[in-house]
Amino acid sequence: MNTRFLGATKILARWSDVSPQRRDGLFVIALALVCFLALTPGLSGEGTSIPHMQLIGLMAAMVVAAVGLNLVSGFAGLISLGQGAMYAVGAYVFGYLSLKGELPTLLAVPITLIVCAVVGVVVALGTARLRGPQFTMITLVLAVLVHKVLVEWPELGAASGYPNTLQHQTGLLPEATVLGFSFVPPLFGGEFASVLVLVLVLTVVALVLYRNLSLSSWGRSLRAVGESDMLASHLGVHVFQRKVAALGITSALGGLGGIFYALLFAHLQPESFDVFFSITILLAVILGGSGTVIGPAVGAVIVVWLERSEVLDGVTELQRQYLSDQWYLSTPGIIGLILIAALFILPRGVVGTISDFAAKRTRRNLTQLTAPPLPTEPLSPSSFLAVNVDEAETRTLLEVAGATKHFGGLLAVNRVDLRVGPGSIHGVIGPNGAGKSSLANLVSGAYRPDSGSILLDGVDIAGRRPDQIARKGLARTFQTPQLFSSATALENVKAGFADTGQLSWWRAALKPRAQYRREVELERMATALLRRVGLLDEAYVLAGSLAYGKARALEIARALASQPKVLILDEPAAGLNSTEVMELGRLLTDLRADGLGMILVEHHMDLISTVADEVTCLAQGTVIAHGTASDVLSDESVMAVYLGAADSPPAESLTEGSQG
Amino acid sequence: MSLIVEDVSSGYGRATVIESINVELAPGRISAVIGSNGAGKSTLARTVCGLLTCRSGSIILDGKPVQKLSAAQRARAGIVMVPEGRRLFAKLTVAENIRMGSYAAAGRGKASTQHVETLLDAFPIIRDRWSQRAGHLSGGEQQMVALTRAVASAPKYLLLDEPSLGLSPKLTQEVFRLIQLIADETNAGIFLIEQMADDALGLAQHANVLEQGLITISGPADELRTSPDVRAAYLGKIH
Amino acid sequence: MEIVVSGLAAGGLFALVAQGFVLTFLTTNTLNFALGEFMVVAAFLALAISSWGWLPSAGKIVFVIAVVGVLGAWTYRLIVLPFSSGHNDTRWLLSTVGLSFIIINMTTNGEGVLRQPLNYGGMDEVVEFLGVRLPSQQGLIAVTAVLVTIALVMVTRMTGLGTRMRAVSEDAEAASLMGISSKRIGMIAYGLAMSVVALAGVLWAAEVGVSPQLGEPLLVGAFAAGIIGGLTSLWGPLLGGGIYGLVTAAVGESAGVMWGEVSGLLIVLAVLMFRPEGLLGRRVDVKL
Amino acid sequence: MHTRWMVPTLATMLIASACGSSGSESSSSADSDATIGVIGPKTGPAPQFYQDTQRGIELATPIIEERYGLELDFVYADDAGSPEGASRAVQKLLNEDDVDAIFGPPTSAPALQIAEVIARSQRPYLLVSASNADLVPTAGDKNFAFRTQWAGPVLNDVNSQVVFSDVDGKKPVVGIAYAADAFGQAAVAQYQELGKELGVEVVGESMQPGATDFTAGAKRLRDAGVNSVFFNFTSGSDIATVTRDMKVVGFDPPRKTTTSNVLANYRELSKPDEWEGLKFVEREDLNSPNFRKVLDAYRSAYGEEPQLPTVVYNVFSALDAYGQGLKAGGADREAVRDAIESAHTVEVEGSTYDTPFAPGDGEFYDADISKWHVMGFDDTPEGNIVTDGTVADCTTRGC
Repeated sequence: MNTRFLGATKILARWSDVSPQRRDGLFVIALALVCFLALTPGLSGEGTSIPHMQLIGLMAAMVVAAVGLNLVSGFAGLISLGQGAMYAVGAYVFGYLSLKGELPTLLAVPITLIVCAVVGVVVALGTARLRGPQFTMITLVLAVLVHKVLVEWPELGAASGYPNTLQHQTGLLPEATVLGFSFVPPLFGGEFASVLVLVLVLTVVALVLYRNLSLSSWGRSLRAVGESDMLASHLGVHVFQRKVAALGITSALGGLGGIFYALLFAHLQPESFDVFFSITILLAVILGGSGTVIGPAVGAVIVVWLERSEVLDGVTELQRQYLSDQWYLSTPGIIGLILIAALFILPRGVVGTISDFAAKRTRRNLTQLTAPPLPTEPLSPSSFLAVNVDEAETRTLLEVAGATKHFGGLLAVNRVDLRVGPGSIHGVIGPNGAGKSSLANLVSGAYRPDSGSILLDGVDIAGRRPDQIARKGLARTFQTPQLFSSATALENVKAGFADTGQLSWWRAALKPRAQYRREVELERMATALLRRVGLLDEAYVLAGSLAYGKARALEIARALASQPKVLILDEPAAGLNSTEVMELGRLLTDLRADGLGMILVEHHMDLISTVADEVTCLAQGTVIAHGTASDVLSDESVMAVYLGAADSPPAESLTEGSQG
Repeated sequence: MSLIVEDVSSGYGRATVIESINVELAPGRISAVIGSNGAGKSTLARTVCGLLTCRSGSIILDGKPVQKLSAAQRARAGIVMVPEGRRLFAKLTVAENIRMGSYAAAGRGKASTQHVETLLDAFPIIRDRWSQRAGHLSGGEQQMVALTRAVASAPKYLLLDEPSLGLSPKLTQEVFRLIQLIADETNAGIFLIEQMADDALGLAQHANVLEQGLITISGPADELRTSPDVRAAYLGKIH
Repeated sequence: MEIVVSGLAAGGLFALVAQGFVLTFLTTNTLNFALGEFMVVAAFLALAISSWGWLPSAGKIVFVIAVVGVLGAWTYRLIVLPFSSGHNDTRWLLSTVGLSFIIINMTTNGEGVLRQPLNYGGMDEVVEFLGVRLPSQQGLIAVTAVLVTIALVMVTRMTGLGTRMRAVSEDAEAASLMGISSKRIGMIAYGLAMSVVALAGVLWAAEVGVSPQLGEPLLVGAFAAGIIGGLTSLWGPLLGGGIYGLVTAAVGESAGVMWGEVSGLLIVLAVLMFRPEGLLGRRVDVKL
Repeated sequence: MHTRWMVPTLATMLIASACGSSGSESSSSADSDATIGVIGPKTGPAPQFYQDTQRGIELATPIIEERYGLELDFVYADDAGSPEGASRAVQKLLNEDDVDAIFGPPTSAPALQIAEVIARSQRPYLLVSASNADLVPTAGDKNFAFRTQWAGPVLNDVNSQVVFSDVDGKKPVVGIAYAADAFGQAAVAQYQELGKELGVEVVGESMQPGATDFTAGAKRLRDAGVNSVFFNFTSGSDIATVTRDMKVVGFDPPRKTTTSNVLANYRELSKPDEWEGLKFVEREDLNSPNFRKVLDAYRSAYGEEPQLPTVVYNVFSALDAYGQGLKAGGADREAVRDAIESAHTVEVEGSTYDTPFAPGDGEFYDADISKWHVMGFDDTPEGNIVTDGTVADCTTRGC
């Protein structure tokens, strides 16, 4: 058994030894090779090869549409049933431009892509705030609308298709021409269907750009959005803008698929682009591995092959022979069955499942083999912490004054003052429902305060969005660690860097030299951070399989990656065993030494009293005690709210609603 | 006849919050589980009533192991919990909320209705709110309705998770009076899971102190009341 | 006047089908995208048993409703429940779409697409109502929609089952502490919902004939009715169906049938964008 | 528990892909004179066209083979009623099966997708069902397409003489209820042109094929004062929807005309009072002895009435024409084409048609439709077909 995987291990190992540039180079070469092999049967141009060429072409079209959809539905978690509609728009716009507009292909293609992107952006502006079913429904309705328009719009030939002899004196679109050389579609025997070359070249380009995009910080930001909008914005991502951009790119790629279709068949019938088609694209994504980088491409190839080849006809025949000649499933039904089956058996899709499997089998070897050249000298803290230690004492990093927040009738945070200096830890304690987390959320921007001011390094951040605040130098962890469980620890840390929120999509896609250097730097810094929190050996372990304590450490590492001035830790010790708590304490004191200011929301009194310089105790949203740990913990009123002695402070309680 | 929790471990996701907990409860008795929050009190409660699955160990209700049953099944079997924060159905009326409780009463309905009557007589305020939406009640009233709802389920054993949460001391006393009444009326055993140690210890006969997911102290309530260790459990040992 | 009456009458059908969406969304936060196909199943079942002379038409319809209801319950148990873990999990959407493919395809292969007349459950007279001519079947369906809605509201308000359903929809965990299994309630909700859909399917099939395409054209309208009215309100479908029926009828008559349908879709878009919870729905606020 | 039944299903599929049996039933044998490819919607929205084309072929082939001493092979391919299906099927027929002639596809969307491909393949292309007018160039020299069903131009004459003819002495207001598909849309465009020529007002109302509500459309026609309405649909069930809703809104114009597509799945879904006064015009008298012979053969072979009698009949004429061509031209497809074009007579079960085609004319039926027949249904629940007489009769003395 294991010997079989040794091979895989070696390959994986080698693969990750290769330098990024060469890795991407190899990827391109591999793609080109595959494409060439795919074309060979048709080089002769014999009529018998036409079905094959059409198959290849359709696969290419589905591949680009599917990888595009993956950005939104796989990474950002917005399930769209509208990709088929974008495909149709692309096909018709391109067809119209090249027949009616008589534009050369080199011009028609980019214009079409832009049109599709614009449509996508417009849709996004209206819908990106929606989540879950609502978003899906809207895309579904849009798909139905587009289909209706295509069936009825006379200018586009309506149901007679575009073009049709009746209106346009021809049933075929003009052949694509680039620089005077014209490309033949795979329709008539006797001639090599040269348009396939054009299609596959564009496919390779699209795939390379898509891959760069999804492996970059930009791609990470989409994954973050998929995890939760809140997490993403705390990582400095402007969620709305990101969703809009993503939908634009998705639509453009969908449109590219449509362009391929027009190039291949030179005639468009609205019936080809119904909702069923949209769903097959989604199926391709899920079957291949929604959220994996290359999975959707694989899924697309499989789905098209299933639909076009006679395999499913074979299945149908088998049913009719052995099950029932009347009640049986043919292609569409079997597709539906596969869809459900895939959800049950391959929840992560073909590629996702395989890679999980491989990762499990080869993790140990990987961590030894593929750890990149780690910085031998321990990276000096200040190189990734923004605070400059020597001038630290002089100023206040975070100053909360009179912060107040109501929920309905409930006063969650009541005129709270709080101050954090550089290189200091401010503990926040208090019984359940005292408003500790609410306070943390006010500071990090998750809630807007009703009143009061919050100054971060002198700048008022009260009421700003979390991503704005994050960029100003505030990072936080969450009560339950929010990690990308299917990504490695290293990837998780990388997601923490400011690039996630700031790298532009086109830079990510084109990936200039500088970007390679930046990636290397990120890798270096991420590794250093992992070492700092003691996770170096787990660098290539999937975050999902980390022990709880380590997961928390990882989240702290990710928070540090954004080079914060202030770090908010929300119950970091919860669920940790005593030794883990000790380690946590050590880490916090180290960070303090680096000049980092921290708010430590915690129940674990031992931890508080060991590390906190100042402690504030909240009850019913109000500050009831403030001072050094020992002062606060021996304060009568504090004891009262914890132990419930008779003379606890008058707490406003007859408010409606519950705080559960 | 007793509810036995036999070295139970449980937690969320990959986190183990409580480990090898052993507690026992006899009918008609009140046993307090105290400890600062984050110590794992709610986790214990949710594990016993079935909202969380036991990682290991067993829960034995009157001789029958129930750790495999779902929360709903356990409720019908007689393990009833009043969750943290009451969790009334805000859009349902007080009456409907209490009727909801009675669905779990299964065969034991008769007795429970009488008990409910007694509670309502003792705390007429609930009757006054009878047909109002539970969402419009104050915290204290909600807690009382929640307790009544639990009694309507004819519990053999009752788990109360932080009944004093968010209540003023005065109201807390009220609620605890109600709990006492329930203990006397229905011969149910009560796990009183509380942060307010002094109040809880005043009510309970027996108590356990939960610290970092472990039971560190266990004994008669009045002994624990005076013990310094209890204070340490809350505010740390370092003074 | 004529437009109003006929529009509302047409809306009645959509309202009835849309109840299938609302009932499941209320209790389980999921939708059955194979709704139209459950109409198809009901219609073919009705056709299959039309030869049972010993059973009066009413009996046959009840039988169909019961059987389809059971199918609905198990649909929830088998392909919805496993794919609706938590708020961000929308895989149920895909599994039910898959189911609809399977049903359409299997019925098409088995029975063909040609419409087959259903010889009971229908009335083919034309009635005058407020001086407007209506097919009595359409009127019947509209009335049924109203009655069913009232009945459902009564059930949820008055009966224990209803209280349970509302409780589960509000806080499934707390409900489980009252000994109520949200799984079973979910199955009941789906059963109920698909029964309503089955009723709509039989009544409509009696008017237009049985075919695998029976549900498809209605789905968009039903969708619209549910979304416009609000998927979290039992009264929603009536309002939504009414509005959708009116608008499509009015626009359809003044600008052409196709534009009628388009206008309906545009309303849905508008509602989804500016009031996703629908006109009568309550906002489901996002928690941290 | 679910995976338990999922796994076997997937397993079956894998097995299937292993043995990957073919989808289209081929019966090519070496010693046949010609292989004819037949494309049609075996599955999909309008299977009746596939079925009756196939059955017509089964009935006509032995006759034709015997008549011309030929042996014909047929390869059937399913286009599933979709453009993709068609473009896949036609490539298979043209390239893998290397067929000598092609039948169909009978429905518009697939036909439109591949019309150009077939036209350029230089093989006789036989159309046996009403498809929209200029779907394929049946005009122009050296066209390979031959249509034995009336289409566009002919339809215009039907209209000018029947639909557009005066209603009680005055120019009519013509209403067209048509399917929102290529067939309907193309037709309605022609009607509107013709309307301009004749100075007749034409109102068009579309309906999605398979839709179940036409009340709005019916009202619009009614309110436009239409008194001569024409139904242009591919399936009778759609016409049933239209006539039902016309009854609902109390719209009963003096003249209701349609095509023989009404015979498919209409009467099952309608009531006598809905088809009262409904007429359809066909070249053939469906009650004529030779047409009856075809129908009887069909009935005895398949134990039911054909959904599309005219399609069956047209297969006979198409095959006869092709048979002649093949006999003359042999393996040379171009020669076959020429022979078909210059065929003197085509015979169908006793009735003969002289010089059906000519250079530049691939249409079997000529434009003079005075000899065509007007038919309707009697008021029995079965709605038996009654022939009112030829168009000429009707225009002179009215029917």
